[in-house]
Amino acid sequence: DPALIYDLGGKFDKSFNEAAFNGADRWAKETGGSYRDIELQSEAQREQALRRFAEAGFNPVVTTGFSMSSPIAAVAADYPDTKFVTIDGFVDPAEHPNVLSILFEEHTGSYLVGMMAAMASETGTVGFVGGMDIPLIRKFACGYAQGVKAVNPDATVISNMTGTTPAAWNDPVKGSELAKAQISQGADVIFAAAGGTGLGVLQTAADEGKMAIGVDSNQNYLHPGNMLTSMLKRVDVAVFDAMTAGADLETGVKTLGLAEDGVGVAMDDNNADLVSEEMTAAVEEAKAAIIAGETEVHDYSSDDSCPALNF
Amino acid sequence: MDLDTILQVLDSTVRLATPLLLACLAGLFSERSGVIDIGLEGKMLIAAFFSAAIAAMVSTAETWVLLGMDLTWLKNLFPAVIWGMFAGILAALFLSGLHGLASITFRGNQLISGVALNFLASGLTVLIAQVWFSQGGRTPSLMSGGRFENITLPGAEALRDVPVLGPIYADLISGHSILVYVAFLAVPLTWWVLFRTRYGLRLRAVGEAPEAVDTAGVSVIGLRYSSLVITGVLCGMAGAYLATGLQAGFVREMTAGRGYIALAALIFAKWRPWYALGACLLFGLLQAVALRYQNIDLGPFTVPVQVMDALPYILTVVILAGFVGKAIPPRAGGEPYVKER
Amino acid sequence: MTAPAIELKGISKAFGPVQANKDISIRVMPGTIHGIIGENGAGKSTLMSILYGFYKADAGEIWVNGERKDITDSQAAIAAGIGMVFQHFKLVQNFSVLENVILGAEDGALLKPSLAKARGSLKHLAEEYELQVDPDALIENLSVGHQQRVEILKALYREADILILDEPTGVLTPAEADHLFRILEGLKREGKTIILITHKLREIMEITDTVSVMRRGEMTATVKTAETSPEELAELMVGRKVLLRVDKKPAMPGAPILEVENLRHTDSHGVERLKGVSLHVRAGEILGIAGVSGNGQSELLAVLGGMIGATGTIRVNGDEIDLTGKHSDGQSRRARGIAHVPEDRHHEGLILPYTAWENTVFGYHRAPELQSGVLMNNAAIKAEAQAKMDRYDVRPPDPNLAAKNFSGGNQQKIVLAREIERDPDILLVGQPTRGVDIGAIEFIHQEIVRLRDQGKAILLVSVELDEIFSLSDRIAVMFDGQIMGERLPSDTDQTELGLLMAGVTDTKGKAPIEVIDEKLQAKEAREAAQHD
Amino acid sequence: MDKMPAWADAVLVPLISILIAAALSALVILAIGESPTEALSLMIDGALMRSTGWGYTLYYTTNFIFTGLCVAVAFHARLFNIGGEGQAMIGGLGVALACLYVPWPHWSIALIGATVSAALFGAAWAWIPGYLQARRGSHIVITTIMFNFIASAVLNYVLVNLLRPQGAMDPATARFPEATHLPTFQDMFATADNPLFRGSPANVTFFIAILACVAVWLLIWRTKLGYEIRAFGHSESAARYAGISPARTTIIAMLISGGLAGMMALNTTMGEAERLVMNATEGAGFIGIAVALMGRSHPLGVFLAALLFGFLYQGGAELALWTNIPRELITVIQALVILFTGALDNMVRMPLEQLFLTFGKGAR
Ligand SMILES: Nc1ncnc2c1ncn2[C@@H]1O[C@H](COP(=O)(O)OP(=O)(O)OP(=O)(O)O)[C@@H](O)[C@H]1O
Ligand SMILES: Nc1ncnc2c1ncn2[C@@H]1O[C@H](COP(=O)(O)OP(=O)(O)OP(=O)(O)O)[C@@H](O)[C@H]1O
Ligand SMILES: [Mg+2]
Ligand SMILES: [Mg+2]
Repeated sequence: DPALIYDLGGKFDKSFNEAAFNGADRWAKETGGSYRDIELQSEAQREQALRRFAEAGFNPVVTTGFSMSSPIAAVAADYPDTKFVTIDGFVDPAEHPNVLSILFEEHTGSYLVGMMAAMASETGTVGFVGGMDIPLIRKFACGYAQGVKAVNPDATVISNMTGTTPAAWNDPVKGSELAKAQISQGADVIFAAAGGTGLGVLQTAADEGKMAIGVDSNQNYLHPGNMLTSMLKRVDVAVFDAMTAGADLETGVKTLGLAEDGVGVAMDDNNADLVSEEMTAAVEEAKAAIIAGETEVHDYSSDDSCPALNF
Repeated sequence: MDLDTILQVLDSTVRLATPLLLACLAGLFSERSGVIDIGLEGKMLIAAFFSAAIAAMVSTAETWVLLGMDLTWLKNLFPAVIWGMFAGILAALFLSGLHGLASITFRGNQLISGVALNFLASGLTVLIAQVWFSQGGRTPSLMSGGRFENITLPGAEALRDVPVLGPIYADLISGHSILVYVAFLAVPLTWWVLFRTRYGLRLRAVGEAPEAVDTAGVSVIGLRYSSLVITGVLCGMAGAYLATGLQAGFVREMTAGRGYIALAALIFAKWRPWYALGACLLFGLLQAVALRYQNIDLGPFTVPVQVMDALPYILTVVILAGFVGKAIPPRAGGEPYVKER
Repeated sequence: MTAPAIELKGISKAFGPVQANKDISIRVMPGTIHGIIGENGAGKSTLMSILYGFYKADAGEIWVNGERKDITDSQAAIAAGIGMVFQHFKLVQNFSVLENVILGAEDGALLKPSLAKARGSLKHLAEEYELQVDPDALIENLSVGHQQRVEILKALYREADILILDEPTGVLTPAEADHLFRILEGLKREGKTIILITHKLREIMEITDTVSVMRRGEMTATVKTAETSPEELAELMVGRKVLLRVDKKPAMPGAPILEVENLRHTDSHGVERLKGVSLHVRAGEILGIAGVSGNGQSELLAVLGGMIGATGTIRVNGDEIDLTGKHSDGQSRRARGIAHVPEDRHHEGLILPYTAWENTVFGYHRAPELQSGVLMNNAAIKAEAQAKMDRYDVRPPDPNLAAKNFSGGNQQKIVLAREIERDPDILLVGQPTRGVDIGAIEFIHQEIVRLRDQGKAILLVSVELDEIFSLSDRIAVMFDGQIMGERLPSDTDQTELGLLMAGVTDTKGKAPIEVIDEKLQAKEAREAAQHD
Repeated sequence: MDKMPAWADAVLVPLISILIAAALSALVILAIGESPTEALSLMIDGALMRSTGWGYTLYYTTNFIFTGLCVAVAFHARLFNIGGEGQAMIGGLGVALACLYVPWPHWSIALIGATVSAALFGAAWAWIPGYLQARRGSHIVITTIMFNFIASAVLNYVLVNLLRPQGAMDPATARFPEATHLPTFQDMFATADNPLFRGSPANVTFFIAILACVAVWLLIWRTKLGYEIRAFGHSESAARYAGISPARTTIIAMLISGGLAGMMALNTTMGEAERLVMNATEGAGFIGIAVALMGRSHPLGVFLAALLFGFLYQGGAELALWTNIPRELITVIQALVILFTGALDNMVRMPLEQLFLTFGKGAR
């Protein structure tokens, strides 16, 4: 059986971990298989959970969150027969042949929603609300800003981080206030990449009749009519695929981008009215261009800087 | 800065100050009676959860049937959000009762009881949420009936065009949820109760010299418990405001340290109601400003976002260290009342 | 025959293992003043607190005016017409007099009418019983004597017919005490019943009609005052014959060892507590400082002992001492040969949870001879403690017992042993016998005199005029942070000292109490102004 | 005479309190539809019945010993240091700087260096609240709480902007060099045919924690400084009388307290993660309060209580692994333990005292 380890945010974070859960759940339903999962509570448990699952014979052991890569690198060699998957993390395949690293090109997905935001915006000002100020979130913000500028070079991107403590992921009240602040500064589309805090952002945007963009999972259903789209990060697909492959999982490094549909924009009934055909076309075009390598989206984490946004 | 921006910052200040103010007044009652309460955070949190949870349940329930009796009429007496608030208040009262049991009846350490209750609230809310809703320690998002609506005060729209005062009235004063007005009205009310009524006289006395109250034939224990009841009610409203006024549901740890800030505000306010209003508005303002101006560019260097984020805490420390002067707490605060050693 | 105003039957009360009252029965007839005397810790306060509903008796009945009452709390006692002035006042310090008076006896939920009504009756009561106080003054700005008036007013405002006063004169000057007794006589004339607790035999003889004696939780006798004598009462109190005087030879003073000039101290509220005190103590001499508590004696001791800072000069053996800097703490003073038996052994002289042996080095614990390497030499300290305890007859002689488990007298002996045995040049002693039983008092007085005869300089602060008289070679009187005058014991009497204690240097014309009141009111007003 | 023998107060009261907390926890487990007995056996099995389990239990225990001692030392001076969390965070910074920027020849020397650095950083962070309490009268409870928040902001800034290796996602430092890696229990005790403590994080820091217990015991009960700290804690006025400076004692007690909290970072940062991550402390600073209380601020008691909480943590992790019990259950259990051993202890003590009194009287 496979096992799944969620990162500290917990299983139901309405975005990243929840996507992993959804993937596993779908796998269980479709195949009738069963799996074990655990929500981590502390740093030291990372390694512990890996070992316990490996010892108990679970295979593959799928993990979410970049923080799992170090522990996996530490334990992988002890369990050569177990396959480990680190989603968002990177483990050197040369050293650890039994590890699959799955990375997402969040910046390209964010670029696309940025384009949509710029096109949907009437004021020429759009917002971004991040959770804790960490590089991953900056990567989202940077891709988003580039997308916005690509459509409208004069557009203003207001970017805010919620805070510096882990509480920043769970403070919807602050999220609301940030959204209100951005709206008052003219923003009419806001992209929230902030876990539980993001819920406050989406809520406020809906309350104020503005548009918001969800993250990770498809969050369009939360406020139909006010959700422009969601920046999908198909963690669910990654988990589903890994579990389906089972013990025969192919290891190495997989980067999931637009081409693999690893990231993308969510289109469904809930946002159909908000997305113009023109928008769809532009997004498709940009997507193709990125896949083809014609458009280059800068990745913040490659050099810790962003051409389109100041942090 | 133009008037609009100022108004928006102030508007945000009002919203952020409201839960602080309710909690701060809650702490004021408790500490004026001689019971130190660092469990404000926990009370708010548990109230936030139960108000959201019950509001969600009531708003989705079509009928209420209990032991075969149809109680739907009862449910329809109040909107879901009010039921939610009742539940939140009840939950906060439960923690208040525990605090009273520990610190009044069993003369335990009040600080420790507070710490324990904060832990308890943090664990219980998520645990129950998980068991009830299976959404990872979250309540379902509340629809309109489950939330406090913003109230537009009479004439707000009509007066909007009056220069300066119009926008102030329409944007800043009008357009908040009922609990904001309740919180602000609670300030003069608290003052009046404390300094103009028999109850207030006794309450202040019991925090200063419980033995004087006792020998005057008034029950120390009764007074202290009664103050904790008020504390519970106010914390309950603070929690309800967070989850069903500002937000549309509960998220784990959503109080995010506001109980502690309220406590700091209380000290800053020297345990006085009007000062409490000022202190909470100041802290609210600090947060509102910190949210809007994250990286302040000062030419040669930029103030990093972390500094703005920590600013309210730093300021609290600075204020406590320098500007409060001698904040003399109620003399009997923190000490259980023991007659026979 | 009329029923007794108060009748207690078989009252017993234990605090944990301490049996404070054992099967006590007593009758108090209406319209009389009934005294209760007994040594410290005899259980007087406990008994009265039970009558007032503050404590709950373990067994026994309370009858008021011939009716059995179930007094479960003070509310019930008040309803039964009982009022009590506690030994330690039960006032809210930062409330006004009026607020304190109405607390618990308000009329209705709003304060305004209550306050107005109380203001009226207070005025009335003040005129009727000579109980003047400013109704709007804050308690913390009032002198103790006035605070006591507030307590009496509180009881009268509640229309008490039976008034209990627990050691009311301990905090008063003799003139104030006389005034209080006049008030009590007045109340008695009105038909009120008064129970007066004291351990001063003189007062009992002066004012009471009947007197009950308590010893170790038991009621040993109740007699008519007219039919007894101080000696008999003292014997009943202690259980054996006692010497009421200290034997001592005339002093042979040497050179001044402690010299104090123009000492000033301002407390944290901004009130000046010492206003230029100058004095000196010579070798082989006891200088007694008399005064009502709260007039700066405590601060004088604290400054000399290094507990608080001050301005001015202090010289020890001619060398000046640092009053504010690095060397202004207790340990530096001890190094200079100043030992200090503090006024309050519970809050200053001892760490109550510490064992006796730990307490025997308190304040000297940094002395190099007590260390072995980086650690303290506990074995040596313990051995020395045992020796000291034997020498001072501390009971039980167990150095491992926590200080809180010793009786007041034995605790005081531990402190004395610690301070005397290190051979200081100067001994500061505050209230050496407060809360100490008569047996121990004799011992402590003898030790102090012995030290004097060894040529030490001794500064004694006491509120007990008897003690001041029997020990001092010279007497200085303090009032309001100043020395009002110095007298030789042979040249003065209690009345003169009593007036000096109230700041009155001459009393031509007016009755003493009026002059005192004026003085006190002026002082209160000054302090209220300094406050804030 | 005492009301109750000391042993009863030290042993019986906490024991009964724990039992009550346990009973209530069992009820909570029942209420969420799981079996308490099964949960308990899972916890015991996972935490105590295998060496790896012990490896984790002792790892957590190490953390709690440090934070428990931190709270305990401050308690002796009647200072309520809620800031252990922040002090440990900053202590972690000290460890990271020492490990990253000093070329240590051997882990043992690195350990000493890092210990000093951790203690200094933790102490420095505790110094400010201590100073403010001593000299400016600001309430130490409030300032230490504020300093927890501020520490988090400082650490975040340092990790995100200064110490994070280029391109890394984690707000964390680079891995510490090989020479600073501490031997784990596995390194120390496992043999080829007996793979003890495999993969568990317990490491030499545990022994430092034990040493710290002994040192604190000596400090508090055998030195003049400890004498002064306790005296000050019992009575400030008496301390003043004896020439013990309240300000100085406050500050020193806070320095020691903060230093101990800072040393906790040795275990998590140098011993386990081998790099500094954002939430290395994980609330251990707060658990320290409970540990100190239960341990009656005595090092031996702290050790035992830390062991109990270590067991709760590791057992809780096992629960999370093999059942569907949410992880917050452990928080609830902790809360109950703190509530009953810390705040409601008189609920047990009062009747017990009565019992001893009646019993004692009967015997006499
Ligand atoms: N609240 C209390 N708790 C425990 N023990 C007490 C309490 N009050 C008094 N005691 C003890 O009961 C005994 C009687 O004390 P009480 O105060 O009644 O004596 P007293 O005769 O009034 O003495 P004093 O002259 O010192 O006022 C003493 O041993 C005292 O220590
Ligand atoms: N001006 C002073 N007033 C009061 N005490 C003093 C004064 N100067 C010194 N002392 C105390 O007298 C004792 C002996 O003083 P001395 O200066 O010789 O000691 P020391 O060992 O040099 O101390 P330090 O290094 O602190 O100066 C010490 O205990 C000191 O604290
Ligand atoms: Mg008494
Ligand atoms: Mg020197």
